[in-house]
Amino acid sequence: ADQADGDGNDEIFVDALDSDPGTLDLHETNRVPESMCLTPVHERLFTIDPDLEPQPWLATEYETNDDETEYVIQLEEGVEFHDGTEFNADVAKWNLERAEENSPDAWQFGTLEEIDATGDYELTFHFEEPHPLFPQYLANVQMGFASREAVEAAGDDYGQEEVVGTGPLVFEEWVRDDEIVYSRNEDYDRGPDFLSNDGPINFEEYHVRIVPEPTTLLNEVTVGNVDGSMMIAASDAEDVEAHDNTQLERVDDAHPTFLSINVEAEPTDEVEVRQAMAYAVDQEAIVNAAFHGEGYPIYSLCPPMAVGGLDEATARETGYEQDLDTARELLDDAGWENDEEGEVRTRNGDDLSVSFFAFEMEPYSSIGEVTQDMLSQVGFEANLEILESGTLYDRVEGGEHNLVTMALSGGYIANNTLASTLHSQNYAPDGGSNYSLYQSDEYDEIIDQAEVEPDDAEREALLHEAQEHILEEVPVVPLVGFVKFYAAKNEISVDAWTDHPWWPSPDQYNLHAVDVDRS
Amino acid sequence: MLAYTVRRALQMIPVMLGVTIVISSIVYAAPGNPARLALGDGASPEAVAQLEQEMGLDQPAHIRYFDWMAGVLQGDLGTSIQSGRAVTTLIIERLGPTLELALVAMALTVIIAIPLGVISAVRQYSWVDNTSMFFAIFWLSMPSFWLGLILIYLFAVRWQFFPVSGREGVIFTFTWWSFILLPAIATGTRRAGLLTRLMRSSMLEILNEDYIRTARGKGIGSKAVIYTHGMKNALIPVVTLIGLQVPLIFSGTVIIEVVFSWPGMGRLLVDAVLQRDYPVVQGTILVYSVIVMVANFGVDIAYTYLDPRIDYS
Amino acid sequence: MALLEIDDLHVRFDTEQGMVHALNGVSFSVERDEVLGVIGESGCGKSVTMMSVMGLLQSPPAEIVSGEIRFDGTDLLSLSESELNEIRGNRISMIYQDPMTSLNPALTIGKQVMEPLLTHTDCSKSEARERARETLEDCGLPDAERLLDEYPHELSGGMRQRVMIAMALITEPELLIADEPTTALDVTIQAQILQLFRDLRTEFDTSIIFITHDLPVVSELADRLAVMYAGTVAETCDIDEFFDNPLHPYTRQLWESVPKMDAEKERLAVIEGTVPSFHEPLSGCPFASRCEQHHGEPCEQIVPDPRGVTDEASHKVSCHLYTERSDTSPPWETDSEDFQQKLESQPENDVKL
Amino acid sequence: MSNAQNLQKTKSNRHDTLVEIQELKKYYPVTGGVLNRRVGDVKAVDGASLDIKEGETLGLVGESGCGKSTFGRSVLRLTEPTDGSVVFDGEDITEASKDRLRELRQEMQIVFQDAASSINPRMRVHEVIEEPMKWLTDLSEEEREARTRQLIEDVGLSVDHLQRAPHEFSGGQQQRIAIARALSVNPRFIVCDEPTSALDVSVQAKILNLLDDLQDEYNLTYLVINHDMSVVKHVCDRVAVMYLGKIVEVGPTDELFDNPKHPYTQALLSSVPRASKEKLDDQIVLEGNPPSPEDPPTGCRFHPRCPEYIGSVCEEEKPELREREDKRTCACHLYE
Amino acid sequence: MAHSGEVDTSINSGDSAGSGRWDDQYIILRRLAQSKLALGGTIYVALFVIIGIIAPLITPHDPMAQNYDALNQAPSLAHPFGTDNYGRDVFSRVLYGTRYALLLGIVIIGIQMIIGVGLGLIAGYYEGYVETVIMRIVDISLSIPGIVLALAIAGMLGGGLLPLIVAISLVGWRGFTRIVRGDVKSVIEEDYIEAARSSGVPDRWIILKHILPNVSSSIIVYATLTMPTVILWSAALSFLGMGVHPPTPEWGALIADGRGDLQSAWWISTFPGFAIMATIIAFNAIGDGLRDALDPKQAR
Ligand SMILES: Nc1ncnc2c1ncn2[C@@H]1O[C@H](COP(=O)(O)OP(=O)(O)OP(=O)(O)O)[C@@H](O)[C@H]1O
Ligand SMILES: Nc1ncnc2c1ncn2[C@@H]1O[C@H](COP(=O)(O)OP(=O)(O)OP(=O)(O)O)[C@@H](O)[C@H]1O
Ligand SMILES: [Mg+2]
Ligand SMILES: [Mg+2]
Repeated sequence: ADQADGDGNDEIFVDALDSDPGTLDLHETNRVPESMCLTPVHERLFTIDPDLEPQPWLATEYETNDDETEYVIQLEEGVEFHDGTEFNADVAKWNLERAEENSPDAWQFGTLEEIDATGDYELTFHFEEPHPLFPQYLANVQMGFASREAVEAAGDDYGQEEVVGTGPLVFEEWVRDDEIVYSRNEDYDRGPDFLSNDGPINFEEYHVRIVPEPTTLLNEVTVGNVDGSMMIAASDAEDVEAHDNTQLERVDDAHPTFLSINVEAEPTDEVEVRQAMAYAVDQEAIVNAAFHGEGYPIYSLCPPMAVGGLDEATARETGYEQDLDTARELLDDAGWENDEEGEVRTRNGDDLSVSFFAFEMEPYSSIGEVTQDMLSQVGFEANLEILESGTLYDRVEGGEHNLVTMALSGGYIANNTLASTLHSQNYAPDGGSNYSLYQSDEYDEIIDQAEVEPDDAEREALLHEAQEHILEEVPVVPLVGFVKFYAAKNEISVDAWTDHPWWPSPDQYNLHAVDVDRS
Repeated sequence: MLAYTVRRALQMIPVMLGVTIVISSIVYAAPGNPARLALGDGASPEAVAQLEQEMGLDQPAHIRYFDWMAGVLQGDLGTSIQSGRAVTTLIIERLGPTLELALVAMALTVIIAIPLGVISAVRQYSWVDNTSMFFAIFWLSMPSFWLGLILIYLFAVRWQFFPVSGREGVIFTFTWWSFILLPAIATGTRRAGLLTRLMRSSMLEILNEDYIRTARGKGIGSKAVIYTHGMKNALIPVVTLIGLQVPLIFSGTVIIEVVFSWPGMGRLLVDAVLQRDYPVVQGTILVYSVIVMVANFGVDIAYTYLDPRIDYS
Repeated sequence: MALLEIDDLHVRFDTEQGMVHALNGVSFSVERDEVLGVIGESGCGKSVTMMSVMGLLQSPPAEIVSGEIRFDGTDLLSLSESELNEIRGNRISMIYQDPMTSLNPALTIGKQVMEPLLTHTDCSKSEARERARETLEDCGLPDAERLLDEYPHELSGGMRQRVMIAMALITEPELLIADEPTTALDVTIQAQILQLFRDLRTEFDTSIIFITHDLPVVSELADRLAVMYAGTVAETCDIDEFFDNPLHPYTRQLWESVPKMDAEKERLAVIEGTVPSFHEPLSGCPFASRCEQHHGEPCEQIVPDPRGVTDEASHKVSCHLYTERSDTSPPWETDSEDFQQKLESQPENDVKL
Repeated sequence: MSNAQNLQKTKSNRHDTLVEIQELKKYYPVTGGVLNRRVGDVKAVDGASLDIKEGETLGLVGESGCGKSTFGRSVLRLTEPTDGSVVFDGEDITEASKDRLRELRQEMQIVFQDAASSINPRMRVHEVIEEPMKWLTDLSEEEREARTRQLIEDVGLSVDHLQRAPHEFSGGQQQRIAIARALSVNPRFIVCDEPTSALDVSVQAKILNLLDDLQDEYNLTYLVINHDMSVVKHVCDRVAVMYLGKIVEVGPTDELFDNPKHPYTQALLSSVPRASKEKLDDQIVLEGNPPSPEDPPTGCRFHPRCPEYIGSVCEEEKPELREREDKRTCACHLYE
Repeated sequence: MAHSGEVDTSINSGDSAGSGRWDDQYIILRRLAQSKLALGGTIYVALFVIIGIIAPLITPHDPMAQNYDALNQAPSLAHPFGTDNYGRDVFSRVLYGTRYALLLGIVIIGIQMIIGVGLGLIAGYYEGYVETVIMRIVDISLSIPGIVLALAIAGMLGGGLLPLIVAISLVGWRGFTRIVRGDVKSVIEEDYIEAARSSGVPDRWIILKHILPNVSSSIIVYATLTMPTVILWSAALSFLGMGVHPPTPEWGALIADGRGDLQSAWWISTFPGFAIMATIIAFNAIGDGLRDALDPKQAR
């Protein structure tokens, strides 16, 4: 990969992923590896600026009616796909309809009634109910645009042999399990204003290597052929940082890990028991033990950086920090007693024992171990089972657990986080992701309302209310927020790539800021 | 001869059928819901049910098997649940690198092991013998993935003689060699250890045969005895031994492909197993089995040419 | 000078179970143009002796402790491997015990038969092939031309043995050692091979050592006999002497125990006891414990001279009965009838192991 | 005679036929072809008939591979005969049920050529000898033990040997153990399949003498298979000669040896070295090798090698084994 | 009667005196002891078994105890093999690993043996379609590369100790079947089987009493030589995340645990790696030694 050097214009930048994408059809997927491979190829109507506000991108401007049930969006003119076809309202409509039909993230269209191409470069969206977050959603790569002609011509091969967008990189080739090759779109000039470089990117080719084995990836990044990667394992971050050849940036991510507590199973159906658990947990210790220090404690499910997240001070105040005595008191009061610290508490001859599942991967298995320890200190007997994910989901859906380690990818938007983890619609035994089996009309109502609340401040208040509600009820115990790592060789200049963590997507580099200078 | 070849080929059919049944049974018996895994978190139960239906997961096992077999007979191994692509295509894309790796590993194994085994046997108890036996046992005992990690660490990270991982370059070019060498060594070393020992003992056995004594009694020099009388006979078991190595080498590539990011079938299989991508698991194992069967077939046929005692007519 | 002289050969094997003293002083000689039959029970050291001559003992475990093997005046034991290679397969050839395993299964008959010729002479391949064909025909193999290109497994046991013989004869050796060449064969085939040996004697003038454990077989062919017992040579004599006037008690008793075709059905004489352990070097006459003429101390404590106690060159025996150590004489020498009687009058309950 | 009177059975008179073998056949399938079908048979025994009289020793001679062992084993139904009948003491054992066969095994035993291989190396000598009694008789453990002690001494070993492992014994001694085992159930009929051919002459003599003694003591009938003519001559009352799966001549030992009728018997006898000063001069040396039993010659099986070949009749007609003029039984067209 | 007179009590000269099976075993042991490698292996394995049993008594630390004050410490007196990412004592974990190696080895090989030997005996003894069916199953199973099958089974079952045992057991029995059947075929040729039949011994007993003991030595040798494979496969599957789960101190899992730290904390995966190697070398040495000892023909 280390080819000719020079002025930086004919360089290759080699990125690395830890698993091969399944498809590069943007409307077929929402997994991280695929998204990472697609973001540089496809542009969207909006992007998120450093203040986390939506900014038009392939759109020029937009209007919405008062209750936010109708959007009229003007499109950029003169944009061409990599295959030379034109980007216009028809193509955009076709793409968005295709996304609504196929995408796993189609829910982001909310109650969309229809899309009208009201002009050559104008789209009108009609919703049944208010959809205030629509522009934010439109910033996701799944809402991007592919050349209709290319999609139709390639048929099933689209996303495998062919990927055609409008973005700064042009898809060239995909060698399975090996690498994906892109070339620079020389004509690109639509980078958002907040970027230092809004023209073509600084290198000639972009390669994404697939390196599944973490150790190998570490070696590749430090001394091998990979120039940079966001896939470095937490345990390797320090090594990268310490290595002479490499640099490492850390950025907090909104992506939370937490414990889901089954509110239906004994004894965790008692709120006191759940609260005692929350008091027993020491988030800092988990960060150290399970994340190699590469994470940050969270006290609400939605960390402060998420849209609608609760600020830390409030969260800590309303919520829980480790306080073993309070935990013990709570349990004592609830009738769960023991003679000595560390012993298992009993009530009417029943042990205070909970079944605790953890995923078989790091950091979850370690979270399990550490938490088990913490719970036992206040008199729980936590029967930890470390399970492979398929088995774990099966058993959790069967409600066999009291406690399970969980994480949520994304998590940037509080509404989503709060809905998917605790809304009764998502009740796990029915196949949803509410693994706390939490069913509260009150909570559901707040979330539903927040979803359609047009006013930003109002909405935020509702979201905060929801978070405080769950801090009281404790169907989950927030644990740790992940940290993103940007690792790169020293010869890569990456000055601005973390300035705006959501550009071009929360999971991606700011490739525009990358400069390769191997001289 | 031809009759034997045909018979031997026909014999593969029931075995092949058996293999498909074994593979399918394992796959169908496995717990976990691939539809769920494919859809990811937050998928609605309806969507899961629908996908299950699309994938035929709601059908009884034997129906699924017959459907699958019907496809297999037409070269269609089904569709990947995760990527939605044809399993046949997925495998074809990765077959090449796996074969490359296996063949190079095999070649290395044979090139190292056979001469070493012969020399060790001929100079039994000499320092050559002792040293090569020491190393044979040493290599034999090393987990290949661990060896792989160590090789990467030493030769790619520490001394940087070779690239760390991946596969690049056109076959047989310098670049290609630089990429394939470490994984091939990691795959082949254990096998080489084994083969050296097997070669040595089979050569020793031959050197103790009466006809070697006869040859020595003719007053032929000892080198000529070994090469004209020993080698031809030693080659016969060697073919078997090499044949026995084939499935082992292919087994070995699976884990090495993961360690070295080699874009082959092993990675496809490992990923598919973890993601419960049934059709891919079924297809990959089937292809591995076909390779093994074809290799064994080749060995049997080669045998008939090598060993005049075998008369298959 | 005799063609081959073996003088007081001692060989032992260092095995896991301890030392095996396989040869404890073997001495005999073969004259030019004579057939020497070597006979003895299984394990008495026949093959080891011949392997020593050929320099084919695997060492370790074998070790030639002492003794000399002189072939045409040169001591074979002092030769280097390459010097030995000049002789074996060329001037001395050997036919091995088992024709089934002694031919290389992977090489054609032709290649194997030609090999000694190509190694020891500088004749061309085609000449060698021609000679091989002739020799095979001489050995009674019709259709030799086709045979040259066949592999050993395609041949029957008798044919393979003929091939072995042809292979040994192709260089027209001065000495041919045949180690039980008929043991593995059927009577009718054995008869064919014996016939062949008789014919070959006239055609090739070569000395033959013919090893067997089958007395009747050797009596068909040999001029002289060497009787081996427990790693020693008990007696060496002309074949006629052997029948008329055997000296060693073992020889005599052996002869009595053989069922004979032309004798009446009768109870067979047996040799009591078993062969002594090979783990200890000899401390007396190896046959002492089983000997009917055993006469005390000298037999048990003094090893009879392996070169033979008598001065007579044509009839040597290794037994104290014929030395001054003996206070008795062998019964048959003084009174042969007496001995016969003694045999016949053996009480029945003695006829046990 | 202290031993096992309770096992004594009523013996029929000497010289009555004990075993009557008729047209016994044993074919082993040969497979081949693309589908590994049965493409032919090794006709190991192909219609052999023989009567064995109570109390006699009948020798069976023939070349290696001619079917002697197969014959012996088929007679005992140790291998299932393909065709033909074996009548033992009036009962057709080829028809016997499994249970009946087991009872019959008490009457018929076998001693093998290779003593070492006929004794399970993992068993003690006493277990070896006791085993048939355990399965074939109702003797109690004590009775079995007593009989074992008796037997071991009968065959010339000592009770000290009972606790030892087989590999501690010499070939001759192992053969004695095997004989003791065969005798343990007090059989009437024993097939001895080359009982001495793995042994040295001096040991062979002892075993032959032992068999002889035991015959008298236990009133045994022997079928002695052997390829060594001199041994057969020495121990047998009558001799049967087998060639390629068929009996070609049967007769009393002396008559057959003095005046063989069948050309094959003649050749066989003349091939045997005499162990005397006179060398064989009138030897009949047969040409060629015995043909394969897979594809035996037509007519008389011996005709391709026969020195007395008398024309197409030999090739076309199978000679019958029957009594000829001078009371001699042979199968040859010469005597038609 | 006549035979009572003289009895020959001498024992064949070639053989050493002594009594039977113990004598055999003595010879085998002596042969084993003579091969230094095999002796070393035996001593190692003996130690290994003892350590496995008494691990709790001799390990300086609780193998599962995390200590956040002593993360990734290099080998020292307190922690002879250093500590891992969670401050656990690598030495204790490696010692405890012997338990898992033993457990896996014994259980898996035990299961393989029960299935494999049973089928092998049946296939070898009964000809005809029983044999054909069994051997076809073996052929089929042999056509699927072992670890590929094991990986699929273990992975699809979700990983963990039990699936690992199931997977490797289901894959490995075929070796026993092949070996045993081959041996049975040759034992059956021996005349003592025929002799047993003519002694009226029922088939079942012939198999158990006459055949099994005579094929047992190759079973033992094969089992010993299978041990390395079982250890390697468990390690490999654990490494791929389809075997024993991380906190369990199984050697393969330990290597997997420390693989990312080869540069910064080499001791985490290096010591378990050496433990695997040493154990495999030991078992190979014993296996070879046993094979040579049990089969003098091979002893060269
Ligand atoms: N390689 C060896 N290791 C140990 N002992 C051996 C070896 N070869 C031969 N012997 C011993 O040497 C003695 C003589 O053996 P040899 O083969 O010469 O006997 P033989 O007379 O040829 O017997 P046979 O008639 O059975 O061929 C035997 O006691 C045998 O045990
Ligand atoms: N189990 C078997 N399967 C196939 N063929 C067999 C089998 N047993 C014997 N034969 C064949 O049957 C023929 C007769 O064999 P058998 O063992 O009865 O001969 P034999 O006269 O006892 O020979 P020997 O004197 O060598 O013991 C031979 O050609 C042999 O190859
Ligand atoms: Mg010999
Ligand atoms: Mg036989």
